[in-house]
Amino acid sequence: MDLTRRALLKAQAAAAAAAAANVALPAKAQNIATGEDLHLQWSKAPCRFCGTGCGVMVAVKDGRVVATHGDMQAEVNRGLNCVKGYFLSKIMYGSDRLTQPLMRMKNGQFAKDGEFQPVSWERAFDEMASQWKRVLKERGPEAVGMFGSGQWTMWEGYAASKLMRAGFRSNNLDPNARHCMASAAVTFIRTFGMDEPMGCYDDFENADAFVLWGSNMAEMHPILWTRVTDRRLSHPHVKIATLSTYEHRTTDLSDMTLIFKPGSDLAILNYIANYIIRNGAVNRDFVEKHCNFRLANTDIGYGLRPEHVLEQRAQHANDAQVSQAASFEDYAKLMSEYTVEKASDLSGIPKERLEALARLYADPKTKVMSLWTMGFNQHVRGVWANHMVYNLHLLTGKIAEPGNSPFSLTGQPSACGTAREVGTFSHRLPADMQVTNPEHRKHAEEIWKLPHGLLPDKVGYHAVQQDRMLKDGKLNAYWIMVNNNLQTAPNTNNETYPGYRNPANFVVVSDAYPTVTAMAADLILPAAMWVEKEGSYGNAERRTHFWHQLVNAPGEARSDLWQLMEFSKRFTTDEVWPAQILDANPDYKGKNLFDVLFKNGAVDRFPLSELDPAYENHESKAFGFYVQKGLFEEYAGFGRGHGHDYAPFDMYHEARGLRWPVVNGQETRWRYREGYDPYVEKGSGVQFYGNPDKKANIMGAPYEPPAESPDAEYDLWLVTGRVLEHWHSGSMTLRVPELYKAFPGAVVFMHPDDAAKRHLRRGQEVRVVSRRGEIRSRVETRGRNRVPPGLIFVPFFDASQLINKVTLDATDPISKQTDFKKCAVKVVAAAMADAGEQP
Amino acid sequence: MRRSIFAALLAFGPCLAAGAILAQDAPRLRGPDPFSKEIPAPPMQRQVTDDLRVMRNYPDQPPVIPHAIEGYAVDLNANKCMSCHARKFTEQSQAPMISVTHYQDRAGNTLGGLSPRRYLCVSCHVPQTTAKPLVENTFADMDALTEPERQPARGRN
Amino acid sequence: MSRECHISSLVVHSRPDRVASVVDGIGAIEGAEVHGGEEAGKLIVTLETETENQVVERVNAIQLLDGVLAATLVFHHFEPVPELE
Amino acid sequence: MAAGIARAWGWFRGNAWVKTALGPPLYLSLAFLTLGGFVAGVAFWGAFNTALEATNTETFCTSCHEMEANVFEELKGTIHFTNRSGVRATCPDCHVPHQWTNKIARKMQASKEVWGHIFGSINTREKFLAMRKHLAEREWARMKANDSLECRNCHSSESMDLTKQNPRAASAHERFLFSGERTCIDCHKGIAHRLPDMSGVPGWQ
Repeated sequence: MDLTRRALLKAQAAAAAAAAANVALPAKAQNIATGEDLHLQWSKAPCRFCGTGCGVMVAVKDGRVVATHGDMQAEVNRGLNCVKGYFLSKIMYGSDRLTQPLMRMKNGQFAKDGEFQPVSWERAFDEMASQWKRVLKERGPEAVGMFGSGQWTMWEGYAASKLMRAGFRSNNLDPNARHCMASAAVTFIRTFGMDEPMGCYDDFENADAFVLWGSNMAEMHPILWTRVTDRRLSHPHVKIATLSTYEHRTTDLSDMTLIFKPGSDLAILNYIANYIIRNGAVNRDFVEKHCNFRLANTDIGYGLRPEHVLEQRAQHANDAQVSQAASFEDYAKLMSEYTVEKASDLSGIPKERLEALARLYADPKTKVMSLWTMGFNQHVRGVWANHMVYNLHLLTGKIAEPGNSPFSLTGQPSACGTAREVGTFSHRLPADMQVTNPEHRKHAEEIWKLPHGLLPDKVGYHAVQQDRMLKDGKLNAYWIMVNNNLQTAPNTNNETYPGYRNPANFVVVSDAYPTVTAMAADLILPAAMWVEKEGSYGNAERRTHFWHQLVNAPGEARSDLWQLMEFSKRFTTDEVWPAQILDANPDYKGKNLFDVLFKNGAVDRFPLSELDPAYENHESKAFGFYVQKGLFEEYAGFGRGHGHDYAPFDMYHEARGLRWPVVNGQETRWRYREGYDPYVEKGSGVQFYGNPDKKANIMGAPYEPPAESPDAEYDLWLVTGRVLEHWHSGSMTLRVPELYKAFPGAVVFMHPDDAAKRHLRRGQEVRVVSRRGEIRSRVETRGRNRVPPGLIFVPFFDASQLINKVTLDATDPISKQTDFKKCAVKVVAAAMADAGEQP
Repeated sequence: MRRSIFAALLAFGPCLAAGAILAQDAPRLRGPDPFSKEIPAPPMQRQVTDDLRVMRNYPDQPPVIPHAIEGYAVDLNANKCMSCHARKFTEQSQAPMISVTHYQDRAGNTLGGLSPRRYLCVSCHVPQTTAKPLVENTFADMDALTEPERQPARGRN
Repeated sequence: MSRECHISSLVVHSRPDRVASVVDGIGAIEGAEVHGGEEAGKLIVTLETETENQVVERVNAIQLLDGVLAATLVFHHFEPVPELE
Repeated sequence: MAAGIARAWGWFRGNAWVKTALGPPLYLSLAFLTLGGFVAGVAFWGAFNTALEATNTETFCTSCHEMEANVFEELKGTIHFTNRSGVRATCPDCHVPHQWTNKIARKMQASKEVWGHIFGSINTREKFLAMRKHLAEREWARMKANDSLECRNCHSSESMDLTKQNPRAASAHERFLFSGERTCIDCHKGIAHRLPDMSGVPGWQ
């Protein structure tokens, strides 16, 4: 190692430490090696991947990201990242980045059956605007839709919501968080009247027991798992219990592993409630003061198309969300059916193990943190499952205090911030308000300075419904941003792809890379990503985290925010708003939509002089005002004073994220609990103030079977999900060589006995076939996931093995969230199939 | 000089990329064409087991694992990785010792051994297969930006 | 066994009134170098050592200096030193 | 034809030697002692070996729930169950010595396992896990004592080709195995089944 190299390394080392300590080094120290430009500019940013919200430090040199490391000052991860986070530096540099709009053309004109040709932004927006105008004129606002993402920055989601609801007057706006968090979000509101957890990550250091419900944290939330294992391995009394449909890396580090039959978690949850009631473990005082009881409508169907036999047969398919007030006795009576025998029969778990689990909840001295993600949320009874775990915490009063915490983990970096808080669901407005509530719409119209009665009152199409409506030709102008829905939506071959290629529809995809979805679109818009724009994410513990633009996007790639705002300039109010509204509000006549939505005196309030001179800001310079600050401050107006308080904009560029409500500069760690939450009145102890009576709802619901179960022909359960190394559909991580090479292709995790029964060997090519479609894959009988006989797990990141051609588009009838964890398939050798055997 | 070459690349990039999208058959990243077609599954890849250290892209990148770890226990009972990479076993194993950062707990105190928060090695360190990357990654490390000639060929594709 | 070169860096939180003596103390430790941060009381220190053990030893030594509140390791990198260097 | 057979039978019965041999049991006939003893011996030896063989199969080993649900289930995910050439190890390959005297000794020890089965000492996963360290230590000790005899039935260190091993394995074998410093089980614990709590086990932490 020569001396220059030593000096170089030392300079890097000093720079890393300086960045961690937020200390500015004298210039000479940053450039120890003479003659070489060693200066790295380090800045903070949240990780681009999951909902954990880890902080990273990003080093920039010559306009390129050259290094990242875990942010020591970020409270979430204190210096650690998972392998995906450590490779963030490389996600923007796949050589097939999209750098120019591409449109399907024939003879110089747009043609649905044409080939992709590069076009200018001008040309792209011209075509797009003319298609939008055509559809609005011919079919009305309900034929226009947008599919966004929990990966949008908060202001991107906010701008999209304004453009769709106020601009085009359509609520057909939904985020991919629908596939991910909808059950959790809906149940928070049904139970507490307010979305998002009462607890926070500090619960990890305070709990005595962790119960994981269908969550493989070791792979899906690795950094939060470090906090769980840290607690478990340094405090011998701490126990981890993991419930899952197969064994995995999380069960390896669990004290109790409970492998249950798919869907039977409902019976286990109700059994625990029954155990708590029968063993006198109900915290009577807490329940009387703070809880109401309700019983849910039952037999609610499976969210399939209405003509499906399962929907026809279901008694309450159309009023699934309805529940009735009930007494403790009514609830206890329903729970009494769930004996340990019944729970054991349904789940396949030995009685002793169920009892041991129930004792964790019932013991008043054990502080329990329940954790869940997709196992609960991607569930045809996902809302019920969420309710049932709250029931356990409410019955025992183990809630809203350090260590006692029902905690919904989130999938996407801003599922909370963008999808939920900002309100990009088809039924929501900002700050937990609902489109169906006239008061809420009025409030939004006032803040947005819009004419009264402008906002549409009908719930828009949710994610799965959007695909169905595209296919049926009822949704005709469609814009997809920051997600790869053709790879990730259920039953894609039958329900998603036909809609994209339906000649009646014009489909636009904004993405950084040519994904499966982009390739099926009519127009592809190149997107800036991550630190190529100023951004904000909201993580699972209500933490809002900002970052600056650190590098420029390649070529003509532009941020989603720029795309949304620039596109709005193509419309005037006369073209998109009904005449009677304009007649009643003549001031708005003939106005440019951009001026009405964004140059409205609020969003354009902050001049460019308020930008941090150390950082670039493409959008603000393009529009002439500090766009992000204006959007954020207008949006923050919805929540301040209502329990959703955000700190002033600039504070977030300093802090490593703050957990709302932020009141008087102080973040809130535990909501609803006096002493922690400034919104709880003195002397009341606990107040679930999201509901008018300040009480939470304990919701009784039964076990109901999944939409589809294995039978003689389709004899295996299919579960799909993620792996540690890849983020969702893999469009970023598959382009990082190290991550790709770590897990280069999807496989079918299968029990060795199931493989032997079918005469299959490890590595053999097979077809995974359901009633809807099939893929080819390969058998894996070893490795990180150990599935029980009768069940297979196939990850969905691999674009060449699109497992969602096989999955079922059943959803929770209340939350409309897809169930990706339960459908029936068969697995046959590919060679045999090729030889002519019929499936 | 380098800067101008870079700028030229950027300028030409878009046209090339647009053409390539149509020409290149990359179902691994973009899905089958047409979408509804079924394509054979790629073979499962062999593990890299050559024990050669791979240069890091930047100092804080966790090194990848140059050997197979199939069947290695990392559970409540045992941590197989530490049988070679723990300080006290490195002499006989000749394996690199876990980084000293791994001795620190969440509060920043230095411990006598592996910090419990670092217990699950595979969260950050992943083995590699011999799979060839699907698409080139143009990331350039900090050294390459100043002295391209000093930049050795990266990876073992 | 071939020689190695270990470069590491740490943030040393010092009591504001003791910064000067802490800087002197660190200066006396072999391979340690202060790069700045005196005003904030958060000293940026690099260590150049031959083994990992030495890193731990030096961090401990710094931690024990009078006036040091905490010494937190931030960065660590090592590589073999070619014999002919 | 039939008459001929009857005649011959008559002659046979009439023969003096035959008479003696088949004579009434005033005393045990000499033929019984010799022939019968031989037959009984063969029968016993056959039965013994048959029993020995029958109890020396994976089917027998995994016929009880304890083995089937715990150790055998775990074996299925390992290289000793599936591998490149399809040569696989069954339970007795690793747990029963091939040499006769050692085998009989091991079989006598195994009566304790039968006892354990009858009295249900590991009839739940929890009980098995609680006993796992004890059970594993017994096997490690046995294999350590016999220089990993069962491993060596298939893996001969003399027949190893270091060029076919990865560098890490080759150097470890060179340093520790060929020098006789270590035996297989010293390093290769937990290759066919999951491990018990390894705290206190040399080489683990």
